[in-house]
Formats: sequence, C-alpha cells, structure tokens
Amino acid sequence: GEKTYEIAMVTDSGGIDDKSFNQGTWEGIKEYAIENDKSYKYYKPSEVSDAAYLAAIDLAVQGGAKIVITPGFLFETAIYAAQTTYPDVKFVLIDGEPHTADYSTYKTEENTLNVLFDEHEVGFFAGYALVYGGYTNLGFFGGMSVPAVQRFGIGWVAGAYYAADELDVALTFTADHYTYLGSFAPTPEAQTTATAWYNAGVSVIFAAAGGAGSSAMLAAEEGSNKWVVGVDKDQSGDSDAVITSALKGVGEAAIAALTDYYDGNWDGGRTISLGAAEGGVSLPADFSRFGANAAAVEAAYEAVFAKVVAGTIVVPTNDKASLAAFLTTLGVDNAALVAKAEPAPAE
Amino acid sequence: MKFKEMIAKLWLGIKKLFVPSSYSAAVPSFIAIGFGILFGIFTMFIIWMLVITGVFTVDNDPQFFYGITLLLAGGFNQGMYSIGYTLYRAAPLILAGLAVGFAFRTGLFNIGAPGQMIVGATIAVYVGIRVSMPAPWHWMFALLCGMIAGGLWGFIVGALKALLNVHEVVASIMMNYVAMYSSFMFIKGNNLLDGNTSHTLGVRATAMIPYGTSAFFGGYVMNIGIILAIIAVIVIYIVLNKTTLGYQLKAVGFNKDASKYAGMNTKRNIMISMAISGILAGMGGAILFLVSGKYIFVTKDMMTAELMSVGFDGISVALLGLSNPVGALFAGLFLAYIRQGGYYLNLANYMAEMADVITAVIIYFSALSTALYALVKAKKLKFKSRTKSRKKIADEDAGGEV
Amino acid sequence: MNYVIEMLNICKSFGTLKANDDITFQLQKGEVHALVGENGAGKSTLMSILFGLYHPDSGVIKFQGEEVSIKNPNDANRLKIGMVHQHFKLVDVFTVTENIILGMEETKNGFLTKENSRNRIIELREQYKLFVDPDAYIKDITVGMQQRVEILKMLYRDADILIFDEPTAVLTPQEIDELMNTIRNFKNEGKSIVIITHKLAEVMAVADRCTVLRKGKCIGTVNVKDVNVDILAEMMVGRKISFDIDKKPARVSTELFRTEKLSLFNSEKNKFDVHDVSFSVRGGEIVGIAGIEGNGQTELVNIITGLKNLTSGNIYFKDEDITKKSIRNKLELGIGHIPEDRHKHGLVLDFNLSDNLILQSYYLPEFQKHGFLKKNEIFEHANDLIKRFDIRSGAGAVSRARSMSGGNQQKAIIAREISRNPELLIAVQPTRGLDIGAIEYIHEKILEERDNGKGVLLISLELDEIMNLSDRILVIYEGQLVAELDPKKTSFQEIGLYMSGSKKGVINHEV
Amino acid sequence: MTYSIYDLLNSTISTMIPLLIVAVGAMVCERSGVTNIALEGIMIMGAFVGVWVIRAIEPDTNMLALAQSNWDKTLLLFAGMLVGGLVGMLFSWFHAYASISMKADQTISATALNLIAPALAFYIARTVLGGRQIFFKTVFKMNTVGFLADIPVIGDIFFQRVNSGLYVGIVILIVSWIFLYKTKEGLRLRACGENPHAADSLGVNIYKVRYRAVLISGFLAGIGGVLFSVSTAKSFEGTVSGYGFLAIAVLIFGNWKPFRVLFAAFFFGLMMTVGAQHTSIPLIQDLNLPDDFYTMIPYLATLIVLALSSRSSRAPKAAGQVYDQGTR
Ligand SMILES: Nc1ncnc2c1ncn2[C@@H]1O[C@H](COP(=O)(O)OP(=O)(O)OP(=O)(O)O)[C@@H](O)[C@H]1O
Ligand SMILES: Nc1ncnc2c1ncn2[C@@H]1O[C@H](COP(=O)(O)OP(=O)(O)OP(=O)(O)O)[C@@H](O)[C@H]1O
Ligand SMILES: [Mg+2]
Ligand SMILES: [Mg+2]
Repeated sequence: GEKTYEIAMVTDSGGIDDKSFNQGTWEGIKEYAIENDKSYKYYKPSEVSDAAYLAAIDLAVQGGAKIVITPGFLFETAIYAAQTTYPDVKFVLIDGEPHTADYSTYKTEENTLNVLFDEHEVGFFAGYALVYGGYTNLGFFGGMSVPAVQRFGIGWVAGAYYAADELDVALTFTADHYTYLGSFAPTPEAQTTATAWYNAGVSVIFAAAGGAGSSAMLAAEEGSNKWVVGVDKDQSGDSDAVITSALKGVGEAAIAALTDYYDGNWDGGRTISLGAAEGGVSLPADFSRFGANAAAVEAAYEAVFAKVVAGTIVVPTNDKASLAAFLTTLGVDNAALVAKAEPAPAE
Repeated sequence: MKFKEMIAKLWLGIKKLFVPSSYSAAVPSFIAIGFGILFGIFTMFIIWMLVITGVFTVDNDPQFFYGITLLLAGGFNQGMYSIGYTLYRAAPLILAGLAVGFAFRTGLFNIGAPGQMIVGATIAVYVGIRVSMPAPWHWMFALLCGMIAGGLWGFIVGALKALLNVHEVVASIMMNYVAMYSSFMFIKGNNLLDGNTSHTLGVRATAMIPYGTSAFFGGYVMNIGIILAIIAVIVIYIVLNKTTLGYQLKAVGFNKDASKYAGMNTKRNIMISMAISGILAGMGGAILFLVSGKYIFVTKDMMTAELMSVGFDGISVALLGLSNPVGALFAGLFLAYIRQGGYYLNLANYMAEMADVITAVIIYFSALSTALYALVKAKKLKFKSRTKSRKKIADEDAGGEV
Repeated sequence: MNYVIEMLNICKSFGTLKANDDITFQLQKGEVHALVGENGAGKSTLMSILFGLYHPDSGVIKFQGEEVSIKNPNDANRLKIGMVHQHFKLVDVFTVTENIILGMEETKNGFLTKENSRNRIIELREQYKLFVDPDAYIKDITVGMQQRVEILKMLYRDADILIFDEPTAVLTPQEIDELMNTIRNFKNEGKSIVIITHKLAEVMAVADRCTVLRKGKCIGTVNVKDVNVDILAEMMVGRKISFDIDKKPARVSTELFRTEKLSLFNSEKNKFDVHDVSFSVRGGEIVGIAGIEGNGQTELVNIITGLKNLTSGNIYFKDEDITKKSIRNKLELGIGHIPEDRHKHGLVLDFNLSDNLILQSYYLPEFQKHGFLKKNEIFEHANDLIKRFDIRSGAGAVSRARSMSGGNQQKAIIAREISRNPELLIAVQPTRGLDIGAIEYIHEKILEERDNGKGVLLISLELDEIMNLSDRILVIYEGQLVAELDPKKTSFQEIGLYMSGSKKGVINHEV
Repeated sequence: MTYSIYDLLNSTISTMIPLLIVAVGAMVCERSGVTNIALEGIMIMGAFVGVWVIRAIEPDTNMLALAQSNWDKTLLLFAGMLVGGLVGMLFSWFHAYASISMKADQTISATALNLIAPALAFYIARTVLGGRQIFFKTVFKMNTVGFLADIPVIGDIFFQRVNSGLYVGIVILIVSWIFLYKTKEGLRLRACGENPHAADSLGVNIYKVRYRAVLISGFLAGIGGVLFSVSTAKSFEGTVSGYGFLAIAVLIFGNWKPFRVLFAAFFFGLMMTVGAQHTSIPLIQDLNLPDDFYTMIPYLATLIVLALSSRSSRAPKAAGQVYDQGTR
C-alpha cells in the first residue's frame, strides 16, 4: 500500500549524502520530523532537467507532501511552475529564487519561501581568522563557478586581506592559487593540484567544493602544517587537517521554515537572506586547531563578527567590482586574483 | 490495388522482422531479462527482510510488494504521462545503442559514443542559442550540426585507426575526455554560459525539437525524439541490410583482408563506419539537449552523469539489442522503461539505482544466455539425431528379419 | 595380433553430422599405417580422438590390450602418443625451443630453464636429421622447418606412436623423400606410425597397411602389398578415378601480362622477399610457378594483385602499365585471383554464400541500383553458380560460408572468379588440402579457362599440380626466378633441385 | 618552500602507481587471451571494500595521522589492499566464469560488471553505511623511509613523501615480468594468448590458465582501486574517475609488454601531473592556456603519442577470442 509523507525534499544532481547542502538540508528535515513526529521523505529526480524536477515535485505531492523543500538554484524554474500548479503546497527554495527559464519574470507566490545565504560573510570570517592565526599564504578551491561558491571565495579573499591590513602582515594570494575544479567529487587531479600548491608554499586552501575538498584534505595531511577550510558543515571530523569550516545553516533554515509552517506562522511570498546577523553563517565554536593562537583567533573572530553584524564592515558579494573596490580601500591591487574570483560573465 | 499489395508486403516484412528468425535470436535476451528482474526482486526482498528484522535501520522502511508493482509497471506507472516520459528518455538511449551497435556490426568497438554525444550536444546547443532561424528549420539545423560534429569526432577515431593503426578503444577513451574538456572550453569561449549558473543558456524555442501532442502525453516531456530515433533505426537497418554501403562496411568488419582482396577501400570504410556511428551518437546528444529546461553543465561530474553515462549506456543497449538496429530500438525502450520503474521505486523507499543493478544483471545474463541457449540447442539436436539413428537401426533390423 | 592401439566402434558426431560412425582402427606395433579418405571423411577427427582432443560419443580405446580413457593430450602423452596436426599448432612469436618444451618445461628453483631442453633438442635434431635452429622464431622459418618442429615436439616427448596428419601437403619432393626416410627410421626403431594423406603414392611408398574411411564410415583395412593405387582410390570415393588429365595442346595467343624487375624489400628482415622478377603470361597458356613455401610466392602474388605495395618494378597488362592501379582497377581490367588462403582472403566467412559470390562485383549495375542491392538478382546469380559449379552446402545460397566444407568453399571461390570472366586468372594453391575428387574437378575448370584462351598463372607447392597443368614452369627460390622449364622435358628431381637452391640458373627474360 | 622537479616526479609517481598496477593485471589477463574491460568495475568493488576495511580497523586516533609510524601505515595499507585485491578477484570471477566457462562474449560480461559495481557499491554503502562516502583517517604517505631518504636524488624521488604502494607497484611489475618470461606458467600463459590450440594440444589446460589470469587481474585491479582511493582523497565515494578505462589505454599504449606499460603509465602520470600542477611549472604556465586545456593535456598527449607510435602495435593474437576446442 502507499504511504504518504508530509515533508518532502527533492534533491538536485547530488544525493542526500553529498556532504553539502543536500545533506545539510536533509539532516535538518530529519531532525525536525523525528522530534515532531512528522513523516518525511526525499525524492530523486530521474535526470537533471526542469521537467524532471517538476516531475519529482509532482511525485512528492502525489505522495502526500504538504511542504516541499528543494535545495539548490537548479530548482528555480521548476518551482516557478510548481508554485502555481500546487497552490496548497508550500515550497522552500534554498539558494535560489523562482523565475522563468529565460529570466524574464521573477515571481514568488505566497506558498513559496526563498532562502539565500550570505556565503561571502562566512568566507570573510574564515579568511580573517586564518590570517589572524598566522597563515599568510592562501588558496581557494571552488567546486564550480556558481554564485554561492563565488561568494565564498570573494569573502575569503576580502577577509584575508582585511586581516593582513589590520595586522600589517604581507599576504600571499596569487591568482594561480584560485581555481574552480569543475567537480564536487574527489579526483586525482584535485589532489595533485593541492599537493603542488602546498609544495609551492600555500598553507591553507579553502575548499568550497563538496566532496572534492576531501582531495585537498589528503594533500594537506601529507604535508606538514598545511590546512584546509571546510565548507557548509563542520568538517573537522572528516580530517585532522580541517582547521575550521565555513558553516552555512541550511539545516537550521529548513528547521525554521518547517517550524513556522507547522506552528501556523508560514510567511511566504518572499526571499530571506541569512547572514551573520541572522545566524545563518558562522565559523564553528572550536578553534583548537589554531594551536597556540586559538584564543586570540577566537577573540578576533568574535570582534569582526560583531562588526559585520553591525554593518561596520560591508563584505563584498559576488561580483568582481565590489571585491576590487573593497581591496582598493585596503590599498591592495591584485587584479589577476579578482578576475579569477568571478570568471567570464555571460552575455 | 497496388496499395493493398504494398500493405501486404509491408506486413510480411514486419512479420519476417519479428517472428521466426529474429524471435529466436532474441530468446536469450528475454531469458536474461527474466533473470535480471528476478534478481532485482530478490535483492529488494533481501533488503526488505534485513530492514524488517532490524539488521539495518533506514529513514523510511521499504515496501516490498508495492515496490514490485512499481518496478514492473515501469513506464506505465503514471499512465500516458509516464509513457511519454519513457519514450522521451528512450530516444537518446536508442541512438547511443544504435551508434555502438552499428560500429559492432562493422567490426569496431566504439567506446567513444560518450564523447561523440558530448560534441553533438555542445554544437547543437551552440546553434540553438546563437543562430536565429524560423522554427522547423532551426531545430533541424541544430540537430544536423550536432550530427556532423559527432560524426567528425567518430571520424577522427576511425582515421587514427585506419591510417595510423591506433587501437580504437584507446583512441575513443582519450577522445571522450578531450571531448569533455573541449566542450567546456567551447562553451566558455563562446560565452554560452548562463551567467548565474555553471550551465549553458537554454536553447531558443525555435531550436527545441517539437514536443508532441500536449493533451495526449500530458504535454510536457514527450517530444518527437523517439520518432527521430525510430527513423534512424529504419535508416540504419536499410543501410546495413539493403545497400552496397552496408555490404561493404559489414564485409570490412567481418574480414578486412578479404575486403581488401575484393578491391574495397578498407581504410575509407573504417572511417565511414566510425563517422556514421559518431553521427548517430551526436544525434543522440543533440536530441537530449534540444529540449526546454535542459542545459549542459561545464563540470566534470555533471557532464559525466548527464552525457557520458548515456554514451556508455549505449554499449548496454547495443549488447542487449544484439547489435541489431531493431534490437537497439527495443533494448533502448526497455532500458528507459526499467529506469522509469526505478525512479518510481522512490515511492516505495527503494533507491532508483535498483534499475542499474537490474540492467547490469540482465546484461550479464544475456552474455551467459547466448551460451546457454546454444547449449540447449546443441543438446536438442544431438538428441534428435540420436533418436533418428536409433530409428534407422530399428528399421534396418526389421528389414533384416524379412 | 600385437596391437599397440585399438580403437573399437568409435562414434563421434558434431551436431547432426556423424564424423565417425562406428569406426574400428587397429595399429600394430612397429608398422606404418596409412589412413586415407576424402575430405571430411573423418580422418582428423578419429586421430584427434586418439590424441585426446575430442571425446568419442561411444566406443573403446585400448592401449596394449588394456582399455584406457584419453581425456586430454596429457593422457595421450602419457601413453607416448604424439601427433603432428594438419594445421600446425605452433606459437608464432615463440622460438623453436619454446614451442617444443611448452607443456613439458624444465624448471630450476621455480624458474624456467631452457638449457637442458635445448641440448636435448639438438641431440634429437642430429639423431633424426631434422635440421632446425632451436633459437629461431617460428614466424621466421619455413613451413618445412615448422613441420620438423612439430615432429621434434613428438620426439621430445618420447612418443612411440606417431600420428602424422597430412604431413606432405606443404613439402618439396626432396623434403617428402626425407620425411619418408625419417618415417622409415622411426619404424626401424620400433615406433608405430599413423599417416594421414591424400597422396596414394605415398601410401604405396611407405605404408604397411592402410585403412580407408568414407563419409565417417570405415570401408576397410588392407595390406598395402596387396593393392594398388586404383583400388585404393576406388575404396575412397566409391567410384573409379582417372588420374590422367585430358590435356589438349595449348593454343597460345599474344602476350597478356608481363612483369618487369618486380622487387619487394622487407625492411624487417632486411632482405628482398621478391627480387627482380620478370616473366610474362600469354593467352591460352598456363604458367606455373614452383617453389618451396616461403620463397616469395605469396609476396609476388600480393604485389601483382595490389595487396601489397612493391618496392620497384613494373607490371603490364595488355601493354598497359598497371603497376600503380588499385586492386579494384585491376579486377575490373580482367584479372581474377584465387587466393592462397581461402579463409583469410577468399571469403567473408560470416556472409552467406550469395553475398560471397558478389564480393568483387556488388557495386556493378548488375547487382545494385542507386546504392541499393538487388537482392533477387544476387540470389539468382548465386543459384546459377551453385548449379554450374556444383557447390554443395546445407542451405544453398543462404548458407553461411563458415558452415561449408573446405572443398565447397574453394569451389565457391573458383566459381566466383571464373564467372567474372577474367582474362588472366591467378590461381594460388587452388587445391590445397582438397581430396582427389575435388582436385580433379578444379583442375578441369582451370584447363577449361586456358582452352578458352585465357592466361593462367598457377602458383602451387604441389609439384604434381604444376607438372600436370602447366605449359611452362618457372621456379622461384629466395624471391628470384631461377629456372624456366618445359614440363615435358623436365623431371621432378630437376625441379626439386632448383626449388631447394641446389641448382641455380639465371634466366634472362627478354620479353 | 618552492616547487621542484622532485615534487613533479613525486606526484607523477603517486598518480601512476595505481594505473600501473591495474594495467599490469590487465596485461597478464590479455596475454592469456581474455580481454578485460571490466577493470573499472573491479577497481570500484575492490576500493569500496578495501577502504571500508581500512576504516574499520584503523586506530581512531585524533592525533594528526602523521604521528603513526611508517610500519603501522604500511600494515594497514597492506591489509586494505589485500582485502581489496581479494574482493576484486572474487568479482572478476564472474567475468572469468562467463567468458571462459560459458564462452560468452567478453565485452558483454565485462560491461555488465562495470555497470553493476558502482550501483552495488552505492546501494550497499547507502543501506549499510548510511551514506556513500567512507572517510578514513590514516595518511598513508610516509615522510621518509629510513636512511634511504638521505640518498641524493633517488632518495628525494623514491624514499620521501611516498606511500608503500609505490614499492608494491614496482614489485608487482618485476614479478609480472619474471612470471611472464621466466616461469613455465608464464610461457604457458603467453601461449594461451597467442595460440590456444597449440597450448591445448600440448596438454596445457587453457581454462585453468585463463581463469588464473583473470583472477590475477581482478586481484591487481582491486589493489589498484584501494591505492587509487588512498592517494586521491580522504574518502571513497563510489568512483575511480575512469582509471579502469585509462588502465586499458595504458596497456595498449604499452603494447602489452611490462616495461613499456611502465613507460606508458609514467608518461600518462607525468602528463596528468603537468596538467594538474601547471600553475607551479613556469614554462607551462606561461603558455597561459585555459584551465580546461591543461586538464586535457594527458588525454591529448597520449592520443598524439599513440598516433605516432601505434604502427607496430600488436595485441596478443587470441585476445578477445573465445576458446572452443571444437573450432579450428
Ligand atoms: N569441430 C567440428 N565441429 C563440427 N564439425 C566438425 C568439426 N570437426 C570436424 N567436423 C566435421 O567432421 C567431418 C570429419 O572431419 P575431419 O576433419 O575428420 O575430416 P578429414 O577426413 O580429416 O578431412 P580432410 O581430408 O579435409 O582433413 C567433416 O565433415 C567435418 O565437417
Ligand atoms: N566450429 C565448427 N562448427 C561447425 N561446423 C564446423 C566447425 N568447424 C568445421 N565445421 C565443419 O567442418 C567442415 C569443414 O571441414 P574441414 O575444415 O575439415 O574442411 P577442410 O576440407 O579440411 O578445409 P580446410 O582445408 O580449410 O581445413 C564443414 O562442413 C563444417 O560444417
Ligand atoms: Mg581439413
Ligand atoms: Mg583432416
């Protein structure tokens, strides 16, 4: 017989164990559902296409879904259609906003809630903390060049230079050590590249690349005093070389949306942006891997966190221009690096 | 009158195609399919038992019986809607299978279908985005360009083999990767990326291959890809079996030396063969992406998952279809059907990968069953001949008495 | 009677075909026993059973009076049975020594050692005068030498019962004589020998007794002293066979074909495979090229037909220079070619008979229109040839070539070539491995072509064939033509001397 | 710290070793007359279980993994490789059974294995482990190998920052060479791949020889899978990135001969490293090509080298052909 499931998640190309936002979202949903005794389930579309996403949403709705959570910007077009097809179902779109395929119309119905994150802020904290901890030769691995990942990278660069400026130390961050891997899975290429970077003197790589970060972790552990900054979740458990992680509260966001919905406080038809101020992004509380500097780094992080929340520091977002401007105010000129941060805009 | 004759002839042809000879050739495939599905059901049962007995705990318990019905109902689960979807998914599979099968028939192992699909898709999408043309011509042109690109990619492998003796398997494997990274460069170099994502822009509406009668198939996913695939099947069937070109290509495939002896240009034939195979794969790639809401991603993972894998599926389809064009048609449909069933397994809390396990088992058993079938056949014949000779001896004995 | 081997009531079927049907074969100690019969009579099958390659469906094998079961060649080796196979079973890329020791290798501390084995081989070589270089690679030595390797294989295994399956098909008269002597030596040492052959003269020369098979059945065993060739032939085929070819005098017309200083350099071996070969063929004559296998015949034909590119020289056909023409061009001009290897070049074994019969002409308007094959015409064409050339196969025009017997495969090729009506027919080994009935038929057809005014270039390793058919004989040795002889005025011995390089003439060809 | 030629060679070695081991296995297999395009699948199965076992038995230390002694790491890695190898062997048995005993088409059965391995690994991992990744803690690279590390040049390349897989790879290569050319089993195996009828008529058991060869290749592919995983990331994710197919390419590129295979693997590994480390190699970086082009280098370079060198390539004559006593 068929069972029904009230809370549904539809995954995008990755699975629920992608060590990234799919997994984070799923864990949030599970936590809420188990606590509140709700039925929950995920659906995997048959392929990556708007039609298949829509079909999977259909399936979820037929399976009894009252609220559908979809992590990833890939769902933007599908949700745009689904929100009108199923006015009685609630949609939570993480990392995106519904629009038509050609971007001509953006529309968020009452039954849809969009959740964005200020990844640049947590990237900034990470960069700041690392330089503060004495690491001044940095690199960046992005899984692919999409807005969320770009924001991580831009924040990382900005935070590092900001700290270097504050401490008045020289920072090494060449454009050669900033790359988009084009893969969220570990590959020999990623491992080899990371090894080469570490050999060339890089001491920390921020791996905003899902599972591919695992390749960087291996390279770091093989070196000495080499580190990786994890992403999305606290990855310190995955490797001893993960010095800290850029947390992104997808699970918390899912829980918040579910709580609102079940408590009758659904407030859709809008986009919320979760940054430092909202508790959407942060570094984990444990700074022990900074060794002797741990306390100092923690203190500095808390200070700069407050400044960002207060708006005293405005972290550049995902465009080259704002990063360039930010660096200029610090008296830094690293045009090559800036160009790498947000490659080739279309059209 | 004449029309009637034609119909009669056509009917006869169809009968000849499916009934006695093809049927018996397909028997091993049916045996294999039976085994594969049984194996799948068995696995599902085991998982169910393990969960029920508490050996494993999962988020949602699998529902065994419901799962079986979903699996078997495959592409029929959501009626017309899922039939349409199945046909839509089958088209590229059929074409990939046709590409690999065609090459097999001409003695070549085209493990390069993935790469040919990639370039076919990339070029078709390029034309679909950048060229402005009225509706029917635009998609046709895009499709054609994709086919040419795929053909060219296949041709390179053929030329390397024919002229420089490079083993087509290695060349194909390398060309797959070259295709992938070239495609990335091409897409980025031509600014085809959709700025906010890491995939291409959508193709223009005029470049989308027509999606079929909306009401009938629920209107969204069904497109004429399947019809194009069937046309390709027919064309390839005719080329292989009715034309001098097919005759030559097969001759070279079966026996290169004899073909050379008979005055055929074996090198050219190898190149043509690979080019045709590439054209088919390129067509598959183009059909896969000249679709609304479908984009090429410039990441290794996605390219592998979305395009490369379909090319590799082509090998399965070709093998299951016995390297026969009509076989590829049915094998492609079957694979899409079972995958669709796998997708619906979601509902019964089994993973969709079940379909892949089943497919793999089917392929394995189809390898075995050809042998099993031959064995059975041989045994039967032996038995027959023995009874015959026994009868003969008996007759002779009888004659002796008289 | 003292039998070393008795094979009693042996039956063996392949599918519906009864290859051996209740055959009884008894081998005495120290005798030479010939086994004869047409193609497909079941000779090789019977001996393969004795050697453990096939398993009989029923029947008993006794070794020195005791029933044994021979499940594989190892069992046969243990019983000291050795076999030289019709199709040599050698590994091309191995050395002679490696081929001989395979399966019986010596090791020291787990590693292969060849030294002792090599010495043993040299000993055997001296003892039996079977000269081969133990370190040469099989791919580099002649077929005659390969056969010696096969024989050495048996001797190395101390075989007492030696089976030879058509050992003389590929040898020169001198080599055949040597082999016969070797066989007699074996006999004198007390070894028992089975020899399968199509050449009845050899049976008469060397055998003590002879068993005749026909269509899987045993016709009988006779003492060779008590019979003659004609009786044996009749036992084999079931009818009288005439060994004399009815050959009319040649009516030679003008020159059809000429080669000038053809050469082919083999860069791998750093020598000429074909060196300065000049000769001509006129209409209405058969020019035979005699030679031991591996002396450039294959290469010569390959460069004439275009399968290989030549190094230098010119080829003229009806005074036109066709050196650079493509294979298809040459075929269209009127050159027919019965290839040496019917499986490699002659047929597409996975095509059916009708498709094989249009291998060179499928693209002609006769068989296609707008690129579409005319199935009906192709079928009719096949049926026509099947009738005219008496090609027998299970399913007629649609039988797969692979399923046809060697003789019928050869007939199909000959039918195809002759039906194309070529002016020059190049026939290479047209009757290799065929039985006397088939040979008779093919020889008739070749003579018919000549009598129709066509030129025939016949290349054969069988001296009989060359002598019986040719109007002129050229002898090739190490890639060069060393003699031109008139078959009426020469002898087997003389040709043999030229073939083996013992005698060397220079022929000046001013054509 | 600056990038040096040692870094380049070092990375090359860690890239090439899994490839080499798998290709050597494939070589043994094909030299016996059985083609094996199932390597990808076999690697995945081997890596999956091998890494799983490593995870299960490694000490769950929270210290930097580097603190473990070389000896511990080596033992652990060998345990993983052994299990991976055995699993690969077991898995390859299906290929052997189908293609040798059942005389099935070798492409078909191998394709089936390639299909089933990732699906199965995925399925089992999800159901049993609750996720498809298996993270492990140990870093297998050894910083220095005793006094050997101090030897100039050689020490830098072979005895520093390497994992014990390197030595395994080299040992396997040498053993395979000795096996093929210096033992009677090797002679028989090669005979089976060239002319099985000849071998058969001399009492060599073709089936046994081929079974053994397929199982050896399965064993080596399993080992290769484990080595690949431990030198690629800190986790196994159900994929070996197409290395099984690349190993076939290396085998063909290496012309089915041990030391040429070594060269081919080295060449490919070097190109791969050059492509991945281009930013550190001034000469190459100065070309300023798109990143994707650098990634493409190994494939393109191999293709070019093959085009220049394939004229004389020669596969074992009987490779890929079903052996049937009945046929001649
Ligand atoms: N492996 C096989 N499978 C099927 N049929 C076979 C096989 N081997 C032999 N035969 C058939 O058995 C019959 C006897 O074959 P065999 O090779 O013993 O003949 P033969 O007397 O040696 O002929 P030849 O003079 O041509 O060598 C032939 O008709 C052949 O078609
Ligand atoms: N593998 C096989 N399967 C079925 N039939 C076979 C097989 N091998 C041989 N035959 C049968 O063997 C016969 C051919 O016999 P055989 O090969 O002995 O001929 P031949 O005259 O000796 O030719 P050749 O000189 O090429 O050996 C055919 O009738 C064919 O049916
Ligand atoms: Mg024969
Ligand atoms: Mg015979």
